[in-house]
This record gives sequence, structure tokens and C-alpha cells, in this order.
Amino acid sequence: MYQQAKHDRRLIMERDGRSDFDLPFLNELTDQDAVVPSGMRRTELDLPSLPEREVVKHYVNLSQMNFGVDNGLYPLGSCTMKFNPKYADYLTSLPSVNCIHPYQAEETVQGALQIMHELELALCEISGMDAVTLQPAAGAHGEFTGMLLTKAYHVDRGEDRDEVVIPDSAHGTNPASAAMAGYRVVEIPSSMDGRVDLEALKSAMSERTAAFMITNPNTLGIFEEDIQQIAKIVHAAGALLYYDGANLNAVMGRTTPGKMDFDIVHFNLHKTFATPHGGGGPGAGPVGVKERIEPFLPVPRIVIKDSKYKLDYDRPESIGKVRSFYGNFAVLVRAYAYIMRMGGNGLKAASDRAVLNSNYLKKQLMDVYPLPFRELRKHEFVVSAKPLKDQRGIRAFDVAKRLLDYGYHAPTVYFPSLVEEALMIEPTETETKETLDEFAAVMKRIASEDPELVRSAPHNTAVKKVDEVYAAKEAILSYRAFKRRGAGPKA
Amino acid sequence: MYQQAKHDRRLIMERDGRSDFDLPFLNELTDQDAVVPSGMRRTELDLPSLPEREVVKHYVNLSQMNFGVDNGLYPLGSCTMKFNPKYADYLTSLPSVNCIHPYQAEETVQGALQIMHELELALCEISGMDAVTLQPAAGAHGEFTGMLLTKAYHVDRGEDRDEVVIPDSAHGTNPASAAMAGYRVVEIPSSMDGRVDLEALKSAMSERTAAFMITNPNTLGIFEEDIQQIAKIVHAAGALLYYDGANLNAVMGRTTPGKMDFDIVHFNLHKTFATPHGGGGPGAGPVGVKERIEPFLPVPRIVIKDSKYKLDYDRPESIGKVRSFYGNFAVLVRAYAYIMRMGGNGLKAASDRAVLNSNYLKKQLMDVYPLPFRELRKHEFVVSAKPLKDQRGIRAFDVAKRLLDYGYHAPTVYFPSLVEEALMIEPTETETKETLDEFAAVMKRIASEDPELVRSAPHNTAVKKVDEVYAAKEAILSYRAFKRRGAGPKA
Amino acid sequence: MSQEKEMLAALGLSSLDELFVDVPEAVRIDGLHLPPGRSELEVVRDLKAILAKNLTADDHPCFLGAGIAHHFIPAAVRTIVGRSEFLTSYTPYQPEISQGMLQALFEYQSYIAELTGLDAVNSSAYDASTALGEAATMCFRLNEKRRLLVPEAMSWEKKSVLSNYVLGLKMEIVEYGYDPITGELDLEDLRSKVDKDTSGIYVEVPNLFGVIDSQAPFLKQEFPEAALVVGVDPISLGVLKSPGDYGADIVIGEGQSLGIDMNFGGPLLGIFACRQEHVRKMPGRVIGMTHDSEGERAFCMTLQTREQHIRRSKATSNICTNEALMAVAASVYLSILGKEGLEGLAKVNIARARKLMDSIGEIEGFDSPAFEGSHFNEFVVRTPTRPEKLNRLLLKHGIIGGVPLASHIPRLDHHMLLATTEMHSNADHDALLKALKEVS
Amino acid sequence: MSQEKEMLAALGLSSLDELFVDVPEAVRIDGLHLPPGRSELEVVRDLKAILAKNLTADDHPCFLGAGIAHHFIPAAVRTIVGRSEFLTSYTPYQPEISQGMLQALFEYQSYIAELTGLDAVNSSAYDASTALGEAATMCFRLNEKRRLLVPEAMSWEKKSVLSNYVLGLKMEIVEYGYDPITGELDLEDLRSKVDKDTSGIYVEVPNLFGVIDSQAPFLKQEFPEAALVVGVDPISLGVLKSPGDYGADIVIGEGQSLGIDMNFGGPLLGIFACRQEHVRKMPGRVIGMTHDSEGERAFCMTLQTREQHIRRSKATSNICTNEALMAVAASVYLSILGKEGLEGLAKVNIARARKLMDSIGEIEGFDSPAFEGSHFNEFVVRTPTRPEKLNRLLLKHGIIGGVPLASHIPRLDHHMLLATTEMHSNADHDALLKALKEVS
Ligand SMILES: Cc1ncc(COP(=O)(O)O)c(C=O)c1O
Ligand SMILES: Cc1ncc(COP(=O)(O)O)c(C=O)c1O
Repeated sequence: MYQQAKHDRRLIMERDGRSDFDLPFLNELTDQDAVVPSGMRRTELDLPSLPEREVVKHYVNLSQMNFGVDNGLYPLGSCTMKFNPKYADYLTSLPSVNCIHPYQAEETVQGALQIMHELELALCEISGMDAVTLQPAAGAHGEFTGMLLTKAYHVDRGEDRDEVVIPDSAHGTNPASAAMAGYRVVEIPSSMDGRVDLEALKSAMSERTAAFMITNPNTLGIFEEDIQQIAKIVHAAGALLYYDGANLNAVMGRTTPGKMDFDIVHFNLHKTFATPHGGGGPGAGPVGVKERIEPFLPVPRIVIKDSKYKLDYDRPESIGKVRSFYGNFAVLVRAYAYIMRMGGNGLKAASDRAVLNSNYLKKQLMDVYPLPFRELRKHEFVVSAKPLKDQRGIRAFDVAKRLLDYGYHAPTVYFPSLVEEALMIEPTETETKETLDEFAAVMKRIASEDPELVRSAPHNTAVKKVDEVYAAKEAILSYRAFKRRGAGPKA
Repeated sequence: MYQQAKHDRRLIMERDGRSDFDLPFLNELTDQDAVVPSGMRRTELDLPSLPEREVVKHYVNLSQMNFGVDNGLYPLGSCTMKFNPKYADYLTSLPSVNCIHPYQAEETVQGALQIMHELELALCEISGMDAVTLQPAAGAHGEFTGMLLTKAYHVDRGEDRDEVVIPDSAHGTNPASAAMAGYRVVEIPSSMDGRVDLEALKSAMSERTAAFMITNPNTLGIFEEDIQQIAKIVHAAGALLYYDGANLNAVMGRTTPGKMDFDIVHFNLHKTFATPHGGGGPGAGPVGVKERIEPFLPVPRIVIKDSKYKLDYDRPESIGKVRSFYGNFAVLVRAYAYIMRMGGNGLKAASDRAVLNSNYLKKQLMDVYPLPFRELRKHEFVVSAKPLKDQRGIRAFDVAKRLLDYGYHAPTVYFPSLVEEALMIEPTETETKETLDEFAAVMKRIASEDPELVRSAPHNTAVKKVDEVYAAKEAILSYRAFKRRGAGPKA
Repeated sequence: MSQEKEMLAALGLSSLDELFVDVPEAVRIDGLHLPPGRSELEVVRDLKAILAKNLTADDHPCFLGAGIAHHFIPAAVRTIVGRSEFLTSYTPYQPEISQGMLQALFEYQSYIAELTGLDAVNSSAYDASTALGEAATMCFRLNEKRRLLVPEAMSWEKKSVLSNYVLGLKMEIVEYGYDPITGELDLEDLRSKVDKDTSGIYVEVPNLFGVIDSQAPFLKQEFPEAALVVGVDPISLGVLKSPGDYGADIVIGEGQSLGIDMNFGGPLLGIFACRQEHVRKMPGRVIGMTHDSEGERAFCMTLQTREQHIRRSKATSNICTNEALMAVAASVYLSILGKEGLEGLAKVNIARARKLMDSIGEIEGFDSPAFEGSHFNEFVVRTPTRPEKLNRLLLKHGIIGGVPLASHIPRLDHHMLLATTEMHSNADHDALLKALKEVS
Repeated sequence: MSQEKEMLAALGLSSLDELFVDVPEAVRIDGLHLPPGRSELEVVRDLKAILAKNLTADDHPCFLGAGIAHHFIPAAVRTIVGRSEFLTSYTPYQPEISQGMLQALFEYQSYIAELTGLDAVNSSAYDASTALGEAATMCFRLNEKRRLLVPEAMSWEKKSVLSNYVLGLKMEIVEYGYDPITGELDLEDLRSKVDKDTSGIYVEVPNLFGVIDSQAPFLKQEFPEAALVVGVDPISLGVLKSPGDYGADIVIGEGQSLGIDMNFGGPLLGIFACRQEHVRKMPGRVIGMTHDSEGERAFCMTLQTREQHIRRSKATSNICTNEALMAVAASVYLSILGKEGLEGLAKVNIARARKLMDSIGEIEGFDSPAFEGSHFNEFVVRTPTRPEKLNRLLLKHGIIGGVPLASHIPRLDHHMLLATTEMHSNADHDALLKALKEVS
């Protein structure tokens, strides 16, 4: 049975040695060489000092206590943890990607600008939008950018709209991003069949409504069939329709947000386009818009002039910048390489297979983990551990933890909240039927295991069940804070 | 406590999927494009077909079931498992190292030739020899080359010598290499104090003796203090003195084989010069010789002519080649980078620290694991588990296996055979005092653990004790053979 | 039967199209008009060829700074951040199986805590500019005031990002000037602008001119009511007093100098630290120390009740995906350098900049450094020709010049910001000096 | 107190020198006369600058073969062989903690077994030439005879290595000729040289001329007494009959084409396979399948009683360190390609070579292919000018030409061996053709 590696877990600060790092000029330094205003001089610097050997050992061993896509199935719904191809890693190791400064003259970075420009065009095609900015650093950042664009758009039209409508099943970043841009968030409940409730939507819309934010397929993996009516209702109210692109993996080559009449869309390149998530980031959250919103996009825009790529800052209606420079370039290169490798046919095939895998897996699980709402799902689906909880006292949480013992990452749990004991499962297209069959078998097996064994899981991971309450109560966020307390958990 | 990762252990051949590999031209192929003589056409090819995702998962997980230097202390005596610096990995990732063909014209590989030439010079300085060939692929290959040189040297002098004398404590490759070159091997026993027995040596030497092969320090970590007499005895008999460089890590900057009057020496770049061992190889085993043996070195020799590096094949007395091309170039680049990084001072400091670490660790262990022979050791030492075996039934083998449970690689065991229940320990210079202290504490702790617990070790590794007898009896060396048998161990 | 056929059969379907019957005809498309897929070999070869059009700092001495600069990255850093288990994992939602990432991020937080002198650190913002934006809104959460003072001498990009981040709260951004002689902040001007509605004061050390502001340590005493936000280059903290020591409430900064590639400007690493007492008002993900059910030390994401997925529109920030891998890179980098290494690095940067600015100062027509304050690794030069033109000339010598300051402070249109680090050899400096002499 | 001082103190010593009192004064040296150590930054920068003097096949189309050639390596191969746990481990002496390497090597053996049609495979020899040397001595162990027949059309380097490997056993190497029309072996000549003392016959498929010898399948029938040793390019086995199927006793080959860099000729991968019944006579390390104490499948090094560390001077070989990591690379490579991928690769190589040889044949003055047999990915061209001169001219066009065949077969002094693989685009072929036209 699976067992995760377990290594010495002292902090790097709790180890002893002597650094063997060296730099040119270090030996030539004299006291006069590094003058600092006296009031600004540091007197204490309590950092460890270790030979590289110890540092490498420490982090290699730490890494073995971390689970990535490369270790196995990672069916974390909504997060689209597909395989991250290695040629993309290779490309970002090139100095022509990683060793260029954003303030270099345009003529010295034509390759970079070309790739960004072509990526913008490819994203336009994939999303059916008219223009794309690559600047946002992540999905939520894209949403925030979208909200700033929404604001700029309405202000430009002389309208003062201060509400954004969002379904209750939306990802938390949607309301948070809208609020950050100064909008009041109006949440509408989902319909009885897990989709947007058109009546609720209608009654929420008003002349105060700036935008309606949704994903399609939604977080249940259900395609919003009424999308045309939704678009009509939203547009009739003078609001914009915003597409959270986190679920774009379901529909590439089958439909586009543009075709569905969305006005603004963000992409998660670290989901749909296979760039690795790095244990939390970096990602990239480009934003696509319809033509009428294009003037407001962040500066600079990449343009072609005299057959050269240029950065155009002369955009009087632009919202300005949402982060320094031009976006997470190294991530953009990976995504572009992925799109080139897959091609139009490959992207469509990826979505098709993602949906097939999802529906196939759903089918295997349904008798033990009931599926609320309709059967046909897109790239992900949500099942419930409610019966299991009622009958055997095994909660969705317990199933998730027990899955870790079998060498799987857990699905997303308790989201969306409209499903009790929700397990949100997204296998992605990069998994084989064999993997899905084995996973389904384990899911079923867990349902009939000794409930105590399941509730006390995980057993095979580097640490046993983690006390999250203690962490929140004590809020020990650094070794410095730990030392200051004088006591706390020991390695 | 330490625990190694454990993953699904099916063979890659036992997995199911479909390859997503692609190549240019593949779609354009017609039947006429790939004509093969009909009698030579393959009809069956039973290989797996898996998407890259499955392949990466499989091997990443396999790797977690393997222990390398980067995971922890690897005190495998004689093998010098020191830290392998990462800048060397980087250098070998450059196309200017890995994407050049050995038959390129000299003018197109000046960089490669320069590095090889400068490495030869550095190895001359480190060993005190007059010329070095980089061609041999490993230590044993260097020994074989040395034996061929020995033969060429004597033949050139019109002498027909057919014996090589070797101490009983020598590494197995020494007699094997001598035998491969057609020599009869004469083994001499060690003296009572673990060194070369001068009397035995004298009586073994004759006009039939081609060479005497030794390491210094020897496999016990003891420096052969009588090295000057040894050299005299050997040379007086007209034989050559061969230095097995596996233990060179002990003496850099303190003495050289040249100074000790050795005639031929091989280096293990994968030991002394920090190149990684790759789970078994590649290594590199350059050979250094005194001037009078230089004419016999393998072709080509790197020479400088008109300020250009050239490959000189016009060496009428050369033994020819011991392998294709010029040696394990990528390994040579690593070793050269290491030598440059360390510098003369750094190499000496490395040897000094290796010897300090070894003596310090020996001192910590001696009361529980007695040290035969004298106390002062060089970079490694051999202790005995004899008392432990006699008193508690714990053999050296058991100690080795139990160490695995604590996240250490085991020392070399039962070698050299002149020490009963031998544990041959080489910490190397890249370990901190903290690591040595912790290791010593564990070694002592094992000595007082429940003998049954120790004898049944390891418990925390990916598999439990492996049945080596079954493996040798059944000799199942491939999946093909496994399938043919129709039965065998299942994953 | 192929996998796909088997799976379709299990679903009682005969084609993939049937999986999309819920997509209304009217919104369907017939595939994507993109080139067909190509092999890895071709894609890599073509992209390499395109990328080869870039000039890199790897083979052209590059004196650009203003936020990020070319620094040395030990190969071991790449080895670690390239490890599959780190690279291909998601945000550590399941702590039991993610201790590696969690501990590495806790160590990152610990390093930044030590450098900044503040106990609470988040596990990253996108970059310095968004960290500043988040700091601004946090100032509001601290004291419910809306006026924020920022230096005129600050990157225009940061100013632009900041104004977008405070838009929702309708905070007011007010600029204070700098001393034209020293390049430090103009204390008089600042005094005249701080009022009782002032939520926070932002100061950069070193600032846009590369100047280490000697007045920073006195700001908290002077303006105790306002939150003090300090922007740093973390490697400078190898020799500079920690902002926590002089009363900073929040410290932000660009962490790119900590072993992260320039990447044409991204991914970067937004540093964000604050006083422990403000921790529940802070934005972004944080990793906390705790224990497992057997009492062994463990780590997990914590204080999530501040975050978007729980608090939704009331969250302290919308941030979700951050720059975790860069934070790991920073941990590994700082671990390799160690105390002496970081100190040495900071000193080398100061010494090299001093040498270069003095040498340029000796060239006819150049005023260098243009400001008298102490410098870290950047400095301003008044140039005889317009910096844009100068850069074009330098490029002919194979040199990537400095940042024309006018792009940030329009009035300084004959000023160029030059950065130099441990990466520049004496030959690189000499090449720049020689080229500057030729053009002057 | 520093670590070193503490440790010295624990030993009752006061200086490092005291650790070397056992080194006689007369043989001591006073340090090494090498430049002092330098920082990683400097060393890497300098070595990169030196290496930059090399032209690479990465940016210059390269038509060199004769043993190794430029092939495509999926990035994933490097990801795996770069994993610390594989890269920095020793030979797996402790199987319990080394299952990863052991299984990967077992899989390598399994792949080679399937390709060669032989059940027993070792976990690598240094390269094809030493694998051949080991095969020769194994022939002797099989039948105690001393005469070995090898093709005249064979790399001179292999011949030289072989003669060194058989020196100890005093085996006799006899060359047999080739058919000047087809480029296949001259069966008549071979027949005339095989006698009752013949230990083994070595044949290469494809051979030095790139020709797939159609007579190979009949050799074992023809010469049942002699051991049949076949040399292969493993990727050709994607479409070619496995030598085991036509009676080979031993198969050797160069595994570089299986995802291994050219590396200026090293490290490479020596393939070595034999019939199961000969397994105890085989050289080199082998990994066997077994089980652990709980009955679970496990792997370990086995048949070690053949090896040097047990049998010492009676061992089947002296080999210890081998090319294990390259064997892992080959496993990963073959796993990624899969059945269809390997077949496709072999076909693409054949088709591309055919296209190129025919196109060259159309150029005035060139006779291409010079031999009529079927080719894999190499072929011989008779050139109007001497190949060395031709290569110099090609280099001016940025092209790395082919191998002048005279270096291997002196008589063929107007012949050049050209290799082409999946790496060459149509543009690469066109560039070569254009350049050849210009020089002809
Ligand atoms: C549906 C949905 N929307 C938005 C986001 C936010 O994206 P990011 O994490 O890239 O900021 C996510 C990802 O967590 C998501 O799943
Ligand atoms: C003392 C000694 N000599 C020779 C060798 C053989 O070297 P290699 O393994 O590189 O062939 C070794 C290594 O195993 C050794 O330890």
C-alpha cells in the first residue's frame, strides 16, 4: 500500500553547519566599500549558515513529503490538475526566457513580444473574444482586472453602477474580486436543478447592476443550457456578462464564451493550459474582452508596427496597470508551447476527453456516492457523501483524508455548498481509464471500510491528521514568532 | 522516524494506456517509405504504450523509492559518496556539452578539447604524474587500461612478465582487471597491522612480476607508511607500481602517487571529484602515468599545435583504444568544474576535512564498534561488529539493514575480509559535525536495540528484507523471462 | 477496443458529440481555427528559434534595474524548484500530504520575518506592486482612514497599480517629494501633507534612485498615528536595519533578488510582512505551525477565515493562486547564502555600485551619482545625451544600458538609473565606461 | 568554536597537520599548484565561455553518424534522469532502499530483452565497443575457442578496443569482407574463414555502411557451431526482426539512440544481451526479480558470483561502475515512445535516409547510395572531392558534414558516411543538397 516519505522535519533554521557560498569580489571588500548610513546599519542577522549539501538534502527530502500531479491522480475539482508537460519546463530554463529584463528596448525582445502576441491571438480564438491582456498574474487577479474594466466601461458610458450579481455556487474569488473593485455583491441562489435561476437572476438585475459573473460549465460541472437567455437578461439590464474561465477545460473547440455572448473572460493558464501550479503559484490569468471593452485594457498593449512588435502605452482610456511589467511571462511561454503542441484539434480532443473521463468516473461512483441533479456533466462533477455519513458516519472530509492513504490527492470537499457533503471531482483528460477504474474502486472500498479507520485517516502520510484549530488559534507564522513564544510543537 | 516512500510497484510493462508521442514526418509516411528486406521485418513488438503522463508518474514515484546522496548520509566506504554540486548538472545540460558529436572537426570543438586538456593538466598536478588519458569510462576500466599499459611497457623493453601482485585487501576489480589483461594474479596477505607485508611482498616479486597494485591509504583507511620501501622493492624487481586512485580523496594536497613513486594511477572522477554516480554509473576513470609510459597511452592524445587543440592519432607505440571516442566527456566537464570551483586550496581542504570527519566519527564509534589496528585513519575506517555479534547476535549485516530504517545508507560490509564483521565507513568531507554526531548516536543506539528488531530490519523502507537467494536461483532478468515462466512474484 | 470506445460504451453513448448535447446548437462551434498539433520536437525547435531573437542579460552586460535586476542564482535553487513534487502540486489544501511545501513556505515566512523584523509574513503576493496595493487596503483596515502618502520618487507602474487597488475603497493617494540634493525623502514636504486622516505612509529603502534613506528610522516617531509601510529590496536587508526595528507596520518588497529569474518581469515574488498584532487583517495565504494527532510538529494553511473562499466579498483580499514556488526559491536561495553570504552579497552590491558610479562621475559630461545619499546597487546619472539615445549607442557596443528615469519621473529627462550587482565583472564595468566615454 | 576545532579537540589534536603524521616527510607535498578556488558564478561563467567555442548539432545540421547520431530526446527523459534520487545514488548494493533504481534497471533489461529477443540482459556496458569486447571474451567462455570473425566494414575504434579486450585470452580476430555492390557481408569470404576453432561470428545490423544485412537471418543455420554475436542500433529494432529470432547468442549495441545525448562521445550506453542459458557466463551487473520477506515483489542485483568483487581474478568481467543512469534514460525514452512511437521512429529514420540518399544521388558527381542494400539511417556516398575537403566546404555553409569513411576503411577514400534522423527538417536536407551542389 502507498506510503508517503517521512524525513527529519526540523526547520532549516534548526540545523547547524557553515555556509560554503562564495561570490566574486567578496575577498576584496574593505570596510570603506560598503558604507551605510549609521542609523540604518543592521546589528543582528539571525539566519542559519549551512553548506549547500545540507540545504539540498533538506529541500529534496521536504519535496518527497509533498504530493504533486507527477505523483498521481489529483482530482481536485475546479483546479484542473492535468499533467504539466516537461518541454515547457525546458523552454523556461532558457536564458532567452528567464534572463531578459522587462525594460529592455523592444528591438532586443522581439522573440518575447512575438510569443506574447501570438498567445493573445490564440486565446482570442479559443475564447471567441476580440482582445486579450496577459498582464494578470492569476485567475483572481484576472477577475479583479475584469471588474476594473467593467467599471471603466460603465464610467465611460456615464453610468454609475455599483452592484455585481454572482450565483451562490461561485468560487470565493468572484465576490472577493468584485468587492475589491468597490462593488456591492448580490448573491443569487441556484435553481433546484443546480443551475442559474433565471427568475432570481431577473429580479437581481437593475440599473445598478454592473455585471453578472458566472462559470459555464458551473462548479457542479453542469452546462448552463440557458446561457443565451442569461446573456439576454444581463445585457437587457445594461450589465456585462463575466466568464470565470476556470472551467474552460470542458468546452474548448465545442463552444466559446464569445459565442455565448460573454463580454469579459479570464483564463487560468495554470489550469486549462497545463502550466504547473508550483504548490500555490505562479499562475497567469489573462483577460479577454469584446471589442467595445478593448480600449480600457491595461497598458502596454503589444502591437505590430513596421513589422516589429512594439509596446503601446498610448492608450488614453486604459485602466493603467494591475501589476508591474507584462504578466507572468515564463508561464505564458509554457501555455503557448502547450497550445502549439496540442493545436486546435488537440485542444478540442483534450476537452472531449476531459468530459468523457469525468462522466465515466461519475458513472462508476454514482451508486455509492449519489450524484445530485442531472447526469450529464462536463469536465467535473460533484457527488455527495451524505448517505455514507448518515449510514456509516463517514463524512466527505473523512473520505478525502482516507484517499490520501491510497496515494491519491483528495477531491475538493464541501464546495459548492449547495450539495451536502460535497466531493467535487475533476479527473482531467490526462488520466487513463485504468487510473479512473482504480480510483473508483478505492472510493467504493473506502465506503465499506471500518468507519473508525476512515475517520482517523490519513495513516500513510508524512504526518497524521493536522490540528488546524491550533494553527489558527496560535497563529505562529515564523520561526521568529515561534522562538519568541518560547514553546510550541517540536520537530 | 524516517520512512521511505512506497508506491505502486507494477512494471511499466504492466500498465495500460496509449502513447501520445509524436514525431515530424510520421503522418507523411507511406508504405514504400520504410522498406526493409522481407526476411528482416519484425512481426511482433510487445512494448507498452502509455501517455507521457503515466511514464513520468511511474518514474518519479520509482525515484522516491531510491536513496541518493541528496537524501542523506551515504557512508559507503571506498565509494566516496560526497555531495555532487548542482552547477555541474547545469553545465552538462548545455548543448555545448551534450550536443556535440565526437567526429566533429577539431576546429568546431575547441572548447571541449580545451577543457579536456586542462583537466589532464590538473590531474597531473593532483597526482604528481606526467601524463593523463581521459579515455577510460570507470575505475575498473582505468585499471584495465593500466594493465594494458603495463604490458605494452614491458613488451617494449623486451620483457615477458605475466604476473601481477595484489594484496588480499584489494578491491575485486584489481585482480579482475589484471586477469582480463592476461596476467596471473598473485595475492599477498596483509601484515598483522593491516598494511602491506613487506616480507610477503618481497617473496612474491620476481622477474615474472609485471606490477604491484595497491591503494594508499588502503581499504582500511590506513596510510601505507612504508610506501618508499614498497616502491623500492617493486622497482628493484623491474615491476611497475600501480596506484588504485579510489582513495585519492584522503591525500590531495598532502602527497601524490607521483611523489610516492607510483608509475601508473587511475582516478575515479565519480568519487574524488564529486561527479554523481547515477545509480551505478556513468563514471570516469582517467589514467595517469610517468613519462616513460606516456608513449603507450591510448589514442588520440590532445595536443596543442599552432595555438589550436588537436587530436593526435599518430602514436605508433600506443595501445590503441579502450573504448570509442575520448571518454565520458560529460563526466569530465563536471570534474573539471569541481576542480576549478575548489581550487588547489579547496581540494587540500577537502582531503583534510574528509580525514578529520573520518577520524572524528571513528572516535565516536570505537567503544561500541572496536577498531582493529592503529587509530589514525585517513578518509575512511573499518570497525567490527564482532563483539555485537558475539554478545547480542547482531551482525554487521543487521546493523547495515537497520541503519536504513533511520534514513542512512549503510556502510560497506564484510570488506575487506581481513576484518571480521567489517563495517567500512567513509563519511566524506561534505558532512557536518551535526550529521556525524547524529549518525554515531544511531549506530550506538542500534547496538542496544532489541536484537530481533535489528535482525528483521529494515522496516521503514519501500520493501522489507529482499530475498537475494531466490533472485540468484531463478535468474529472472526481464519481463519477457518473467512472462515466459508464467509465474513469479507479483507487484 | 480503444479506451475511449470502452468508456463511451459504459456510458451508453456512441460518440463524443453526445457528451455535448447540453450545449445549445446556437452557441456551438466547429472546432478551433488554430494550426494542428505538432510534435514536441517541432514546437520546441520553433519556439527556441523565436526566442533566439531576444538579447539576454546572460550574454550582454545589462544595467537595468528599477524593481528587478540581474542577480546570481545558485544552480541548486533551480534543482529544488524544479522538483516535480513542488512544481506540480496545487496550493496545499491537504496538509497531511503537503508538508513539504508547507514547511518550505513556513521557512520562507521565517526568513522574511527575520529580514524585515516583523513576525507575520504571508506566503507571497504577485509582485511588489500588488503587495503595495494590498498594503494600502490593509492600512484602511487598520485605521479606517483613506489618505495614503507615497513618494513621488517611485516607479510609475507601482503608482498605477496602487491606484487601481485603492479604487474600490476610494482611498486618496498623495505624493510627497524628494530632496533634489540627497535623493532622500523631503521631510518638510511629507510633514506638510500628513494630516489626521492619513492612513499610511509608504517609503522605499532603497528608493527608486537607489538611495538608502537615512530618515526612514525616524518616520514612525514623527508620524505615530499613521501606519508605516516600508518597501524593501530584501538583499539590502543583509546590511540594513530591519524596518520592524524602526516601527514599520507593514513591509512589502520585490523578492526577485532572492534567487528568482528576471523572466521578462514575471513570475516575481511579492513580499508582504506585518506586525503580529495585525495578523488577522492581513491579506494572502499564510502557513502556520501546528501539530498532528500524534503531537508531532506539522504545518498547515491558517487564518483562512480572512480569505475569499470563506469570507467571500468580505475577505481581506481576493488572492488565491500566489507565487508560492518563488517563495520556495527564495527559501532555498537564502539557505544557501546563509548569514555571511547575504551580508557579503549586500556589501558587494554596495561596493560595486559605488565603484561604478564614481567611475562614471569621472567621465566628462556625466554627473554621477546625481544624488548624494548612500546607495545600494542602483544610482542615478545625469547624462549629456538623452538616455534613450545613449541606450541605443550602448546597444551597439553590446551593452544593455539603464532605465531612462523620465519614464517614471518625467521631469528627470536627462537622468538614467543604472543598476549593478554581483553579476558584473570588472570587464563589464570597463566596457560600459569605455562605451560611455566614446559617446560623451 | 568552529566545527573543525571542536572535532580536532575531541581527537586531542590541535591541527589538521597532525592527521597526516603517518605520511612520511619525504613524500609530502606542500599543497597543489592549481589556481585558488573560485565562486560558482565565476566558474560557470568561464566554462560557459570556453564551451561556447564548440559548434553544436543543436544549431548546425549535423550528418555525422558511425556509432552515435543526433536524435530527439523528449524533455521528460531529462526530468527523470535528473532526479536527485537516481542521479546521486550509488550502485544499488542495499536493495531495500534502492528499489527505484533496481526496478528502473529491470525495466531497461526488459525493454532490451524484448527488442533483441533474448531473455538475459545486463544493466549496461560502457559503450558498444566494450560490449563487443566483453562479448568476445564471453564467446571464449561459451566454447573455449579463440577465433573470432568480424566484419572488415566496422569502425576502426571498435576493432582497436576489441583487440585490447581479447589480448588477455590471446584470441585471434579475423576480418571477413563485404560485397562491394550491396554493402552486405561477403558470405563466400566468411565461409572460407570459419573453421572448427571459430568461437564466434560478429555481424552488425545495420552495418557501418548503414546497410541492413539481409543475410543476417541465415548465419546461425549456416554456422551453428559458432556463437552468433549481433551488433544493433536499438531503434532499428522497432521494425527489424529481433536477433534472438534468428539465433543470436549475444546481442550488443550502442544505446545512445535511446534518449541519450551525444555528449562528445560519452557517456554512452553499451547494450549487452544473451540467451538465458548463457546467463551465468555473462559479464556485468544484472538485476533480478525476487520478493521481500513479506512476499511482495522486489528487485536486487543478482548472479554476483560471476562478478569481480566475489570471483576476483576469475570474474566474467572486471566491470563495476557501468552506465546505469543511461539505462534509466533508455527505459524512460522507450516508455514514452511506446510501441507505435518506436516503430514510427524507425520508419521515419529509414524514410528520411532514403529521401536524402536519393536526392544526393541526383547531384552531378555524387554516387549515392554507394551500396545497393537496404539502409537504416546512414548511407555511403561516393564524393567527387575528398570528404575532408567537402566537410570544410560544408562547414562554411554552417553544415556539419559526414564521416570520411577512409578513417575506418582506408581504401574508401572518396567515400563519406552520412547519417540523417528525425532531427533533420526538410530545410536541413535542402541546405545540405544546396551546399553539395555548389561544391560539385
Ligand atoms: C472557479 C474558479 N474561479 C477562480 C479561481 C481563482 O483563480 P486563481 O487561483 O488563479 O487566482 C479558481 C481557482 O482557484 C477557480 O476554481
Ligand atoms: C578501491 C576501489 N578500486 C576500484 C574501484 C572500481 O572503480 P569503478 O567502480 O569506477 O569501476 C572501486 C569502486 O568501486 C574501489 O572502491
